[in-house]
Amino acid sequence: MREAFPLLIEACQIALVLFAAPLLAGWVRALKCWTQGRTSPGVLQPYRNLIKLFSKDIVLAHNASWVFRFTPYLLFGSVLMAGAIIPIISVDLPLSATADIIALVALFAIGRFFIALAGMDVGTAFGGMGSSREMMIASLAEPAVLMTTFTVSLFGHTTSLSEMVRFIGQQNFFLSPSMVFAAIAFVLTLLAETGRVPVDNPVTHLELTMIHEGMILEYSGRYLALVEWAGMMKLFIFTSLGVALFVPWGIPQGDDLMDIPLAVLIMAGKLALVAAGIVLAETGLAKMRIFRVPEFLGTAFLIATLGMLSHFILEM
Amino acid sequence: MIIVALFTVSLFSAVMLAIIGDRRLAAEINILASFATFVISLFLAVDVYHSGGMTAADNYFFVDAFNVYLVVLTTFVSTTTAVFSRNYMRFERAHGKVGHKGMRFYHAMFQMFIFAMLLALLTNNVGVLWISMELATLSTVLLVSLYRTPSSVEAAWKYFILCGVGIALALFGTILLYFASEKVVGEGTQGLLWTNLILVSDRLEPTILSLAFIFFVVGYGTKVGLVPLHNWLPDAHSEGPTPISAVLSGLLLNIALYALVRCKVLVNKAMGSNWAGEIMMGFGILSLIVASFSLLRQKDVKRMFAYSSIEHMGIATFAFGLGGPIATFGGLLHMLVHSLTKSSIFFTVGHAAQISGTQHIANIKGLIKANPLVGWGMVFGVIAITGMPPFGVFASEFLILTATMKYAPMLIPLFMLGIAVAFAALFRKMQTMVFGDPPEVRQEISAAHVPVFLHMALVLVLGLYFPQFLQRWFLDAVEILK
Amino acid sequence: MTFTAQIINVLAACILLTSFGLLVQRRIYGLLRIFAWQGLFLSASTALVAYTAGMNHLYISAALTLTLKVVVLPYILYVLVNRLNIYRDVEPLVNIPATMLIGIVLVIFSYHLTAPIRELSTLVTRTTLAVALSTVLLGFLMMITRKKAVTQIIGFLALENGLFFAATSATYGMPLVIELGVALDILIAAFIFGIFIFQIRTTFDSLDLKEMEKLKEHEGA
Amino acid sequence: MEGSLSSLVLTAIFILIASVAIVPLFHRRQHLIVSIIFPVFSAASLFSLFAGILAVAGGEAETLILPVGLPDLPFHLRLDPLSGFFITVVSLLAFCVSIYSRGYIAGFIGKRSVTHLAIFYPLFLAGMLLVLVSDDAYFFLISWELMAAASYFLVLYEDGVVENRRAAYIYLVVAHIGAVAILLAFGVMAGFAAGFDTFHGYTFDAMRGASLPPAWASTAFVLAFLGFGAKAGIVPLHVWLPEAHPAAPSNVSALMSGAMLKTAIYGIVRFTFDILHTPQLWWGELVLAVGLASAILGVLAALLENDLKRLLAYSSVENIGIILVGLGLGMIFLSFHQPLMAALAITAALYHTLNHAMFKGLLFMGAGAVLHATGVRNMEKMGGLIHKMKWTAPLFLVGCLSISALPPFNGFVSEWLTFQAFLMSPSLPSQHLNLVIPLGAALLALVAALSASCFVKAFGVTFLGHCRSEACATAHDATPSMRAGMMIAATACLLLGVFPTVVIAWMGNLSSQLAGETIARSAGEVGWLWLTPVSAQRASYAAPMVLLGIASVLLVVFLTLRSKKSAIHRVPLWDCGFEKITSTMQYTSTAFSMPPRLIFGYLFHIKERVRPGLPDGRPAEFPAKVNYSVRVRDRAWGWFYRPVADLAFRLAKHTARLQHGRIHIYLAYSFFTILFLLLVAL
Repeated sequence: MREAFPLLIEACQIALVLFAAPLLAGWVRALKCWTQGRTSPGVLQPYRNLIKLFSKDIVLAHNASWVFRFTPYLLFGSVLMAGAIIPIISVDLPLSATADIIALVALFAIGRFFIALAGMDVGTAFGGMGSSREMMIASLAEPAVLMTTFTVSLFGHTTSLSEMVRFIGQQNFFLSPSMVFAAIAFVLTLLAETGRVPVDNPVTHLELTMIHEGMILEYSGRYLALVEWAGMMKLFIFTSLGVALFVPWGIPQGDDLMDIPLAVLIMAGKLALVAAGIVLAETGLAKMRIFRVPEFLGTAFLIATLGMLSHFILEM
Repeated sequence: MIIVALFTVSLFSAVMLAIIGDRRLAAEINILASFATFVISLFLAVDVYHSGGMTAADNYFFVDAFNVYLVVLTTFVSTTTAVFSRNYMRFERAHGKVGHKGMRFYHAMFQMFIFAMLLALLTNNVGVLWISMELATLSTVLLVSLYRTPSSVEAAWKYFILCGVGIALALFGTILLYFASEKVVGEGTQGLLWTNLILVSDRLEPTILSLAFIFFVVGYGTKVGLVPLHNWLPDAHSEGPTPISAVLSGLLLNIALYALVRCKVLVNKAMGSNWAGEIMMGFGILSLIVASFSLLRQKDVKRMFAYSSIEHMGIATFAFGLGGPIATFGGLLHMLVHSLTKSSIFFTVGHAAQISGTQHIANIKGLIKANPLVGWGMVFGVIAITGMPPFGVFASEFLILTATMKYAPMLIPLFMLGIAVAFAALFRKMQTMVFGDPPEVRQEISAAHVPVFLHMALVLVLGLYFPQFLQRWFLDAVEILK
Repeated sequence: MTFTAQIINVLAACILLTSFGLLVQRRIYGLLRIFAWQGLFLSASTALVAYTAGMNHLYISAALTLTLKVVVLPYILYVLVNRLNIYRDVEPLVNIPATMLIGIVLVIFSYHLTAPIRELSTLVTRTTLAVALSTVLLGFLMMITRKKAVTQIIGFLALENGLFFAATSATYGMPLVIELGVALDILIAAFIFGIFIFQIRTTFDSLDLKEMEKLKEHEGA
Repeated sequence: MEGSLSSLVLTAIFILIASVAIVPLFHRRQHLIVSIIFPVFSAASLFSLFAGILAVAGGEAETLILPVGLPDLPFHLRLDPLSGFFITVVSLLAFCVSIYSRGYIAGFIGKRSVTHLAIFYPLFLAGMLLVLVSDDAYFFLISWELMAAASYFLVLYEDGVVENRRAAYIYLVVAHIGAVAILLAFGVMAGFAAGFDTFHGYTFDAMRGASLPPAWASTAFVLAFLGFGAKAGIVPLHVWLPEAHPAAPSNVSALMSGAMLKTAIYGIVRFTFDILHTPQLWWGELVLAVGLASAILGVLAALLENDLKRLLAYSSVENIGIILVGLGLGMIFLSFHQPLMAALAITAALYHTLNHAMFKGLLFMGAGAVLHATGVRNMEKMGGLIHKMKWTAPLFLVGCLSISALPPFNGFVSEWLTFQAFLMSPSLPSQHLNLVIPLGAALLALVAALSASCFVKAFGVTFLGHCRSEACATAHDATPSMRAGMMIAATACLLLGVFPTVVIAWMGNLSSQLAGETIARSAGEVGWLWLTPVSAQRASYAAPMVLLGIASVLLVVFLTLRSKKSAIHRVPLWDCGFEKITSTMQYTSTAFSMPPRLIFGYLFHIKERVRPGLPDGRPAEFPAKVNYSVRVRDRAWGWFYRPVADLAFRLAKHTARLQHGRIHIYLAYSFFTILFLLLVAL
C-alpha cells in the first residue's frame, strides 16, 4: 500500500492541475472585475466556457492542415506533462525525475512551437503576426528564465525541480538577495510567458495588441476548448512553480498521503495570493507597445543576472 | 661518352633543322631529336643512379645527383613541348602568323636552346656555365619576336637588354670568383671547375666571394626572374609563341636557379654562414609577394602564368636559401613539379588562346564546353600550380612551409599572404575562363592532349608516391647542397 | 711600381675618362668614336698585361678586343646609324651634369668597395679593379639614362668593356676557352642587336625607346 | 581480426574512388549512372558506418601504413574511437543522402549531365573518410584538400549561374587559406616532434610525443583553430558558408552542412584533445567566445533569411557555434583538471555533432525536395506545400523540431547536456569564470529560442498557409527514394532523442580517450531510461518518459473527444468581411522576421527601401502600389571580407607600378639592387 503512495500523489497532482487550473483562471478574472469595479460572472465561469466549447461543432477553414488539428492535443499533452513534473503538493513525485527545469522549459516550448505553426497554418495575417510576436517574446524570455533557474540551482547544486524544492524547503526561512532578485525576475517572465498584461492581453481581440489570441483566432469547438484549457493550466503551473521555488515551505517532503490535503490547502492559499498580485499588476499597468517588450524582458534578464552575481559576490 | 652524345644530338639536329627549313617533316624531326636526347639522358640517369656522380671529358663535364634530374627533366619537357608545338605551330602557320623563314628559325633555335641548357647543366666550368646561359638567352630572344608584332619586338628587346645586362653582371661575379680561386687552386681552367671549387671552398676568401655572390644573384637572378629583376619575364612569356613560353618557364628558369644554387653553396661554405642563403630568402619572399599581387589584376592569360612562374621561382629560391634537409628537398621537388606543371599549363593556355583567338582573359569563356579536355586540363593545371593536393606542388610547398615554420617563423605571415593571394587570383581568373558558356565564335583546333595529361599524371604521382630513385637522388642532392 | 704598371694605370684612367665621355656625349657619332677609343685603350692595356705577366693567351684577347671593339662593332653601328638616319642628338633622360655627379659618386663607391680586394691581391694590376667596376657601373648608368636603342647598345658594350677590363686587370685574364666563348657570345649579341635595330625600325618607325612602353601593368597616368 | 575494421573503412573508400574511374565510362547512359551508382555509394557508406560504430565500441586504436606518400613518410592510417565516431557521423548521413540522391539526381537528367556530379560526389565522400582515418600531417592535408576540391566542383555543378561560381570561388579560397593555416600548425608541431632533419616528425604519433613550450603550443592551436574554424564556418570566417552550401545541389548541401563541417570539428578535437593533449585555459575561453558569437549571429542571420537553403546554411553556423561552446567548456574543464566535467562537455559537443548531422541533413534533403518540386528557393514564393507534399512536410517538421531542441527529439538531448555542462561551471576554482560563464548559458538559451522561432518561420512559411506563387501550385511530392532517405534520417533523429543513454554509453570510450573520464558510468547506475550525466540528484532527463507521457495524454484526450459527436464543418477562411482574401495577405517571411530585425538589426547591415509604384494618375500620397524591399547583409562582409579584398586590390595596383613599361626603369631596378646589396649586405 505504502509503495503505491507516490503514484497516488502523482495522480492527485495531475488531477489538481487539470481541474484546479480553470478555477485559478476564474479567480483571477473575478478579482480583476472587482478591482475594476465590474460585476464578475463568477469564479466558475471558465468551467462553463469549457463545457460549452466542448459541446460545440468545429468550424474549420478549407486549407487548415493536420498541423492545425493536431496542435490542440499536443499543446494540452505537453502542458499536462509539465504539470505532472513540478512539485506542487509533494516533493517526492515519481515523474519528477523525468525532466529537470531545463526540460520543463522545453516542454512549454513544444506547445508554443506548434501553436505558432497553427497560427500560420490557415494563412491569415493575424495568425502569422501572432506567431511572429509570440516567438520573439519567447526568445527574449528564455535567457531570463534560464538565469533565474541558474540562480536557484546554485543553492541546491541541482537542476532537478524536486531536489531544488527539497533543498530550499529544508532550510529555515531565509532572505537572500539573490533569491529576491530571482523571484522578481521570475514574476516578470511569468507575465510574459503566460501572456498577461503588460506583455499581452488575454481578453482582447484588438488586432494591434493581440498575440496569443491572434494565433488561435481560427480555432473553435473542442479545439478551442483544449487550447484555452492548456492556457489556464500553464498559468496554474507557472504560478505554482514560482511558489514552489521561492516559498516552498508547506510542500511536504515525504510521500505520506496524509499530508496532501493540508498541502493542497496551503498551496491554494499561496496561489490565491499570487493571483491577487498578478491582478494588481494587470490593473495597475497598461499594455505595452510591442517593441517595448524587449526592454521589459531585458529588465527581467538584468535582474536575474544581478541575482546570480549577488550570489557569487555576497553569499559566498 | 653519354654526355658528349647528348650534346651532339641536339647540336647536330639544330644544324639539320636549319638546313631542312620549313619542310613537311621538320616538326617530326624536332620531336625525334628531342626524344633522342631524352632517351640518352635516361641512360645517363641510370648510369648516375648506379655509380653516383662522375666527371667526363677531362673534368669539363660533371654529373651529380643535383643536375642529373634536371637534365632528364629538361630533355623530357623539351620532348613533350616539341610534340605540343607540332600541332600548335601548324595552326599558327596555317593562320599566317609565322612565315617560311620563321618556321626554319623556330625549329633550329629550339634545338639550340636545348643544347645551351644541357651545356649549362652539365658543364663543370663556371665560365662555360656563363657562356651557355648567354647562349640560351641569345637563342630564344629572336624566338620571342617571331611574330614581329610591335609588342613581341618590344618584349624581345626588353628580354634581350635586361638579361644581357644581368648576365654581364654574372660574368663580373665569375671573374671575382676566379680571382679568389686562382690563389688557392692556381691559374688556368682548373680554377673555374665546380668540382675543384667545392673542395677548397672553405679556403676561398670570403670577402671576395660575398662580393661575387652579389653579382651572381643579380645576374642569374635576373634570369630566374627574381623581383625586382623580373620585368622581362612576363613580357617575354606572353608575347612569344606558346611552346617557347613553356620551355622558358619550365626549363630556363630552373637552369638559372640551378646556377644560383651552386654559387650559394660555394659562398656559404666560404663564409661559414648562411649569408648567401639569407639574401636568396629575401629575394624569394619578395618575388612571391610581388608576383602574387601582380596576378590579381592580370588581363592576359599568358602573362598571368608568367607571374605565377615568378612566384614559384620565388618559393624555390626561398627554399634553397632556407637550407636544411627538408627545405632543400622541398626546393628540389618544387623545381621539378613546377616545371612539369607550368609547361603543361602553357600547353593548355596555348590551345585555349587558339580556340578563342585571343589571350585576353575576359574573352576566353566556357572552355570546358568548348573543348572539355583543354578546359579540364586548365582546371587541373591551376589546381596543381596553386599547391592543392594531391599534386606534387603541394608536396613541395608542404615541406617548405613546415620547415619555414621552424626556422624562419617571422617570415610565415608574408609567405602565407603570398600563397593566399596567388591562389585567390589564379582561381578567380581560371573560373571565368573555364566555366560557363562558351562564345559563339570560336576556332576549331586539333589539340595535343598527350603532353598535358602526361605532365599532369606525373605531377599527380609525385604528390602521392615518390619513386625510390628520385628519393635517392634528392637525398644525395641535399647532401651536396648542405 | 714598374713603368708598365704605370702605363697600365694611365690606360685605366683613360678608360675611365672615356666612360665619362660616353656619359656626357650628346652626338651619336661622337659616342661611336669614344666607344672605339675605349676599346683601343682596353686592347692596349690587355696587351700590356700580357707582356708584363707573360701570359700569351692574353694577346689573343687583346687582338679579339681590337678587332671586335675597335673595328667591327663601331663599324657595324656606324653603318646602322647611317642607313637608318639616326645621327640626331642623343637626348638623355637625366640631364648631363646630374649624370656626371652620379658617375663620380659611383667611382668613389667602386673604389671603396674594391678596397679590401686590393689588399689581397699581389698583381700589378690590382688597383685597376676599381676602374673596371666603375666602368661597369657607368655603362649601366648610361643604359638607364639614354632614350634611344642605339645608345643603349653602346652603353651595354661599354659595360662589357668594363668586364673585360676586370678580367684582365684583376686576374690576368680568364682561361682562354672562356675568353673565346665570351667573345663569341658578344659577337652574336652584336648581330642580334643589328637585327633588332631593323626590327624595331620597321615595326615602330622610330628607334626611340618611348615607343616600346606598351607592355606594362601600370595603367593610367 | 587485426586491422579488420580499418580494412572495412578502406574497402568503402576504395569502392568510392574506384567508382570515379568507372562513372565516366557510362557517360552516355545517364539513367544507369543514377540508378546503379548511388545505391553503391549507400552500400559503401554502410561498410564504413559499421566499422565506425564498432571502432567506438571497441575502444582500441588500429593503425595501418600504406606504402605510398612522401619518402620516409608513407601514409599513416589510424582508426580509434574518435575517428570511429566521426566516421559514424559521416557515414550515417552519407547513407541517407546517397539513398536520397538517387531520386534527387534523377531530376537533373535531361537538363544537364550528371556525370560530373557522380564523379565528384564519391570523391567528396572518400575525402571526408580519409580525413578521419589519416594519421600523419601530409596524408591528412591531402585528404582535407581532396574533400575541399571535390566539394568545390560540386558547388559548381550548375556552373552557368554567376552566383554559384562566385560562391564556389569564395568557398575554395577560404578553405585553402584555412588549409595553409592547418599546415603551419603541423609545421610547428612537427618541428618540435623530430626537427627537420628527417621526415618522421610529420606523423601524428611523433607529434603526440612532442613536448611543446606553451607559447608554441598556443601558436599551433591558434593556427589550427583558424584553419579548421574557416572550414567549420566560425564567425567571422563564415561568410562563404551561406553562399556555397545553398549553391550546391541539395544532396551535396546536406553532406556539406551535415558531414563536412564535422570534419572541421574533428580536426579541432583531434588537435586539442589528442595531439596537443593539454589544452590551456585561454584556448577554451577563445573557443567558447567564438562559439557563442557564431551561434548567436548564425541564428539571427538564419532568422532574417528568406531563402530556404541559405537559412539552413546560416543555421549550420549556429550549430557549429553550439558544438564549439561544448568543446570550449571541455577545454576549460580540462585545463582545471576536472576530467568528469570535461567528459560531460565533450560528450555534449560530440552528441550535438551527431545530431546536427542528422537533422541538418534531413532539413537540406527536405529543402531539396521542395526545390525539386517548385524550382524556387525563396520562401516568399512558397506556401501551402503541406497539402501537396504529404511525406516531405512531416519529415521536414521532424527536422525542424529536432533543430529547435524540442523534446523528445535529438537536438534537445545535446542542448540539455550542454546546459548541464554550463551549470557545472560554478565548481571551477576561478571566480571570474564562475561569473562570466553563466552569461554564456543565457546566450545559449537565447540562441535555442531564436532557433525555434526561425524554424517556425521556415516550416510555417514554406509548408503552411496558401500558395504564394505559381511555382508551388504544381508542386509534387518527393520520389520514393528521396522519401526513404529522409525517413531514415528522421528516424535517427527520433531514436537519438529517445535513447540518449544507449548512445552515451556507446560514446564512453570516446570521452575516456579525450578526457580520461566517462559520464556513461554514472548514468548506467540508474538505468537506460534515465539520463543522469553526473548524478541523479544533480539532474536527470528521461526522454522515453516524456515521449510516453505526452503521447498517452494526447491519445487519451483524443479518444475521449472523438467519442463525442460533434461535426467538423469545412468553411472558407474568415475574411473579416473583405470578401476578397488573397494569398498575398498572408504573413510573409519578411514580415515574420520583422521583430528580430528591429531588435537585433544593429548586428547586420540592413537596407530597407519603400518606393511608390509607377504613377498612374493618382496623387502621390495614394499610390496604387508600393514596393517594399529589404536587404540584410552580414556585417562580416563589410568589416572583414570587403576590406581585405579591397586592400589586396589596392596593393595589387601599387605593385603594378613596378611594371612601368619603361626599360630604363627596369634597368634602374637592377642597378639599384646591386647598389643596395653592395651597401647593405657587405
